[in-house]
Amino acid sequence: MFDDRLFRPGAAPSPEDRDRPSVRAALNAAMREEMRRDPLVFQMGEDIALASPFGVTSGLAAEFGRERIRDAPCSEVAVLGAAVGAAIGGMRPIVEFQFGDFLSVAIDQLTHQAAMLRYLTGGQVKVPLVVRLPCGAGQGAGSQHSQSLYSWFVHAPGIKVVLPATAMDAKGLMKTAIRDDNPVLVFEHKQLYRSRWPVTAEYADPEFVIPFGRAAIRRTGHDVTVVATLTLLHHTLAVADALADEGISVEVIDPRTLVPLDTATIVDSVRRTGRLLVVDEAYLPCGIQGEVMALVVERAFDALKAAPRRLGNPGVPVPFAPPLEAAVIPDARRIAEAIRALVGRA
Amino acid sequence: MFDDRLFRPGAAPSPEDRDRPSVRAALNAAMREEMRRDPLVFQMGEDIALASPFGVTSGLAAEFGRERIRDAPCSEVAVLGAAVGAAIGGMRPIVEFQFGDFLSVAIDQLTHQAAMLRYLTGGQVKVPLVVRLPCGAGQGAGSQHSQSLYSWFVHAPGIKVVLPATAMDAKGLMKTAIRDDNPVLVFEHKQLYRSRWPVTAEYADPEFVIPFGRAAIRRTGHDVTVVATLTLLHHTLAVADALADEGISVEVIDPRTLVPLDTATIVDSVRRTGRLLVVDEAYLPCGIQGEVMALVVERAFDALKAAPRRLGNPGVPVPFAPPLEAAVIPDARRIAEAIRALVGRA
Amino acid sequence: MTHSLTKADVDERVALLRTMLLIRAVENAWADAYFAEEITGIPPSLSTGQEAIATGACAALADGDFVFTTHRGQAPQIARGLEPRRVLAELYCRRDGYNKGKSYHVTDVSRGVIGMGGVVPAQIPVAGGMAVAQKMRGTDRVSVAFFGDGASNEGAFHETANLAAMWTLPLILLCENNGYCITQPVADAVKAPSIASRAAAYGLPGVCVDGNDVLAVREAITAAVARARTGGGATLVEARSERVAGHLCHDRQGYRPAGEIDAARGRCPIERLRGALAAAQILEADAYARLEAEVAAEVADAVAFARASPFPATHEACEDLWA
Amino acid sequence: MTHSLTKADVDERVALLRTMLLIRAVENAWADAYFAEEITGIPPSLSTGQEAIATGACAALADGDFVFTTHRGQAPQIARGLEPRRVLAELYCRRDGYNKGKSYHVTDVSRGVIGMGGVVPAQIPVAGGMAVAQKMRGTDRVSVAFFGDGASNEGAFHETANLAAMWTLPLILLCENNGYCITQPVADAVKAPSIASRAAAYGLPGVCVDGNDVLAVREAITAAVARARTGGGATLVEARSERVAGHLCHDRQGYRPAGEIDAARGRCPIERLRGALAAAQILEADAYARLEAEVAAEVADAVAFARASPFPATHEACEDLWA
Ligand SMILES: Cc1ncc(C[n+]2csc(CCOP(=O)(O)OP(=O)(O)O)c2C)c(N)n1
Ligand SMILES: Cc1ncc(C[n+]2csc(CCOP(=O)(O)OP(=O)(O)O)c2C)c(N)n1
Ligand SMILES: [Mg+2]
Ligand SMILES: [Mg+2]
Repeated sequence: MFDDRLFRPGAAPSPEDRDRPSVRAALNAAMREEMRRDPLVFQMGEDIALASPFGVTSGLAAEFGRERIRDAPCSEVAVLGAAVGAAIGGMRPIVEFQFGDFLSVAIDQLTHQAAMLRYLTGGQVKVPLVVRLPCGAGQGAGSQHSQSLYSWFVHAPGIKVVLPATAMDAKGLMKTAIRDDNPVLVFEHKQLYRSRWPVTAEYADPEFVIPFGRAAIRRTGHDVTVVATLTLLHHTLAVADALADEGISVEVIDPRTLVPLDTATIVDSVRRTGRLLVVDEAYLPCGIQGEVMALVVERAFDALKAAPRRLGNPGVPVPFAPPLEAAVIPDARRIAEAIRALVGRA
Repeated sequence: MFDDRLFRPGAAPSPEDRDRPSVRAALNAAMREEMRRDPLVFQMGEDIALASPFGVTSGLAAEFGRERIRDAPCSEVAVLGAAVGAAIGGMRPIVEFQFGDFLSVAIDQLTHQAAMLRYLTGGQVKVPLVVRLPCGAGQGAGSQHSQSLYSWFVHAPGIKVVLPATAMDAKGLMKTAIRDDNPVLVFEHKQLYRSRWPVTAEYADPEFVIPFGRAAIRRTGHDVTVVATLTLLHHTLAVADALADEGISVEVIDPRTLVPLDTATIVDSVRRTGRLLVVDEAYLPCGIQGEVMALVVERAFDALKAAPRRLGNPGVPVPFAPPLEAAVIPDARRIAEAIRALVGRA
Repeated sequence: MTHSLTKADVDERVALLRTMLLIRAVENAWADAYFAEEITGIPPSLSTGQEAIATGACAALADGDFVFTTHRGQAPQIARGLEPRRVLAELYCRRDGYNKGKSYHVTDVSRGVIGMGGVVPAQIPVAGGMAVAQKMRGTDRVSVAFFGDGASNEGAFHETANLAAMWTLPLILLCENNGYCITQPVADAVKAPSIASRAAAYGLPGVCVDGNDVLAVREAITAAVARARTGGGATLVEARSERVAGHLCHDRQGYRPAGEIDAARGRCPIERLRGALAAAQILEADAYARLEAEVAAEVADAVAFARASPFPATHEACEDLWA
Repeated sequence: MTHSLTKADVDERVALLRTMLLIRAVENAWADAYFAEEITGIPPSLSTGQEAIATGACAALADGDFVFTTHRGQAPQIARGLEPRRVLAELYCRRDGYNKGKSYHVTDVSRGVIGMGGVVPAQIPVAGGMAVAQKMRGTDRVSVAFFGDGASNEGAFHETANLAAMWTLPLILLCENNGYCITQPVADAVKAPSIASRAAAYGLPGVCVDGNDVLAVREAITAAVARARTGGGATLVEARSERVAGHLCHDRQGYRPAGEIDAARGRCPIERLRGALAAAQILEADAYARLEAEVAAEVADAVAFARASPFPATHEACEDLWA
């Protein structure tokens, strides 16, 4: 289902993939359309013009030129800060980090400047800014190239956080991100870049956008609610299919944006199922998994039939060795086990 | 009880304060003793030698010289990185940030280098490193000088996190931090620096240390367990006194270290009381409060008589204006209300 | 001794003097409020003795240009023409302050002032980004990053200077070298002969100017602005002055050599221009006294305004975060 | 043509040549493993054409000195004498690798090699810190930070160079200028005449050396090391070379001008030293062939060792985090 061969030549699309865009293509299309629509949108990032590492910006420099698709130097603080300043100056910058982990060298510009300047100035400035952060494990890329650090930016105030898991969402959410007047982080899972997904006719409509804060119920069910993101959403859906044969009915919710979070949809679901599992590859301690658990416990305690559960990285760096990497990231087996345990079939 | 006049001349200690050291004095004493004990301990930080902003390092340069108490330039990446390298090279550095918020400019050196190098090298290096981070609101110091960002470092792997709330703990935990062979963050609440606390005879013993990972039950009770940290611990204790008159018996637990966290003590307590409130001034989303809730729900769901609750900053920057600042930080009134609600007396 | 200045030159000099006086008076009022415990929070950071830098620099700017201030930012705010009453109201954390009491990073977008300074070098890259916007939007406007000698040791300075050179940005990197980074003398932390000389590392021009000479500063910034407006790119300007009033105003500066601060006081930029204007018979003692009185009255009014303004309502704590 | 070198000189040159050959062979084996899909993860980053830099630099070092490597870090690992079999085992993510399969940042503390490079400039400040330790502990040992031309635009470089000047650290800032930061030519991002010239911004000496001349590199680093050992402080050395094999080995480098890579290949540092030694009749064709064969055998053995080594056991994923 996924692409764990990111650093290998891509296979030619199979005939049935013709109409199934990849997440990478969807992101590219969203940015292309928005750059056509709005001349204020521009991009900065390392190598985005000539040889975009994961191909997400491929072809954009040819269409929009090197002023609007700016190759940045290895100066992440200056570049992210430049995006903040350009945004205050009326532009709508998009910044790519080659791996989202590298935001670590420039976090102050995000959390203290981009996210706080509007508040600090009593609403005088706005900072429309999209930061694209390739994330996630599964490529053998190691501890500093495989993290999913969105929980940090859910914690810090003033930042929207987007996690697209399909081509439809990648396009619709990216367009909303670009049109949003606030700092928005788009976490793009590297295993999803080349994976392909069915789309509806809307996909081609340049005015098709997906609003933030609306979770998608990817599958309905009545025994357990599983909240899952990015690649693990798809693993969960596969598990849910398999568990149906065991007579376990699983509802699967993709929050799609963590800030704003569609708490209502999740809580409603748990009120119906009485059981919650949260699956994400983020580090567990103070991670998004526990946050969703806490929100549900606060709002639907009376409806709970069992203790909510969570799966994630237990709190170690993502190791390089493939078998070790697999050991720290939730997988189908562990998802199935957790669901079975929730419904008392362990 | 607290010092919200950090930027004003300190009052002379009252007679009854003679034997009640301040948290600042306790931290200073701990560092002095450890620097006497171990010549490898040294410090780097802005202005720590000549005029330490909050006085925590006062007098140390006179005793240990300017090589071991190094005034650093405004170059936080180089300085924190230098601490990592010096630690690998066998030294035991302590780094002060003037306000913990400024760690934002140097996070990569902490989370990706200090915390990961041991792991990445298969255990070949160790990084004994203490980072001192003044934290917390209550001084009218504004959004970029008042945060309590420990939840981020609970999330990121490989970092110990210490929150001393009394002079005893400040001394005992700081000494343990300096002797620990891992990166340790000590979050020092600015309102506690000049507050004074009773101590036992042990305090004066240079071999007195407090192990990490042991929560302190600050007050026993049977109706509600409140987990609280730093200044809010003391507010909670005052509230617990007041609520005792209303017939509500509150158990108050100070975790003291968030990594490692003494989950067992908290869970045991909730198993007895059946109710949990977590109080901390951190931003709530993906904060330590929700993490403690999740840990308890996972382990003691069957024992819960009511939905656990949490108090914290709702997710806005800490405003400068004092009435606004007070509005976003939990206070005694809100703690009391939450406890009453938990026991059904709201 | 008389002079051969045009009326416009004379007016301009008097205006520069007035601006410096106003900066000093506003800042003193702020410090008074702190010492009288009318205000709380981080103590005021004053530009006493450094007023010529912001005054000269902002005199070289026009509408649509932007300045990004530091923690020592009141001087450029006043020099850009912000109203003292709303500046002080903000410093009092009141509802009628420029930022509605939300922060002391006084901002007035309409006058091209973005208040920053919570994190030492953070305004430098942001100013660079404003220059990116000014350039991409086809304007000839410029952006000015104020920063201190201490900040020149931060990575953000290096990266931004380099980016400005790469992208030929209309940016002025204005280093206010006041001799100290809190307690650290600049010579302890900068082993290069000057901060201006760091410009060469980026292929940028760097100039050093006497920061106590308001006309010299105005000249240097005018040249940098002209270069930026005509597509010539960024300039690093180091304006040398001395910090008089301490890092923050409660700082007793026991770490400074005896006599240093008094000597610095003796090089007061206000006194210098006043003396020159008096010597040239442009502004005699009585006219100067009138100017001082005018400024004092304006600031007294501003203080009254700030005091009378209410604190924001508590529900405002959760407003203004999202656009 | 013969020569007038001492036996020691001759031996040293042959040893330098052998080291460069070994680096090239180990790296080629690594790339082969990638192309054969024996290994996964981020594709190998090769130092092809740049072998003289690490070889010359490490020849100037002694026991107790430390080097901090980059993402292009195999050359200094081999040049410091690490065993190819354990280096390759690590690159295969195997249990017998130096880091027990935990990462490709190959480290051998006992030989003074700290593998870094996940985050471009991060090793520079850490190397500075090792120099702090070396100095505070009263040793005369030095620390070497390897970094690229691209990394010289990072704030961490600026801050560390400045700190090294302030504290007179025994640090060598060794910039491997290979002409590119991934797709970005160095001239696009560095508008100063050289990276070495940036040293002046910190009050440090800066030298530029032909990075394809192993003896010149060894000389320049020897001078910097001598200065550092005797308390003279840090030096910035820019070693100029060219990247031949792409940023990572799957990089087809379509963004480079035609002929550039071939021309770079023609300036191969191995070929250069081999040619010089042949011309001076120090190392004739058959001796060279023996050397090559020896190296090939060593690397073949190393590959076999790496292949035979098991992956770490899954429980090891949670080990080695805490000391
Ligand atoms: C990243 C960061 N580090 C440290 C501080 C604390 N700090 C506030 S002002 C200041 C001094 C800066 O010195 P300089 O740039 O020379 O400006 P000056 O105060 O002299 O105007 C420092 C270190 C901060 N605000 N941010
Ligand atoms: C902070 C950070 N930004 C970006 C990257 C991605 N990256 C990896 S290697 C590299 C190129 C660095 O160029 P240079 O320093 O010249 O070294 P070279 O690859 O040429 O040896 C980049 C940008 C990174 N690892 N870390
Ligand atoms: Mg200064
Ligand atoms: Mg390079």
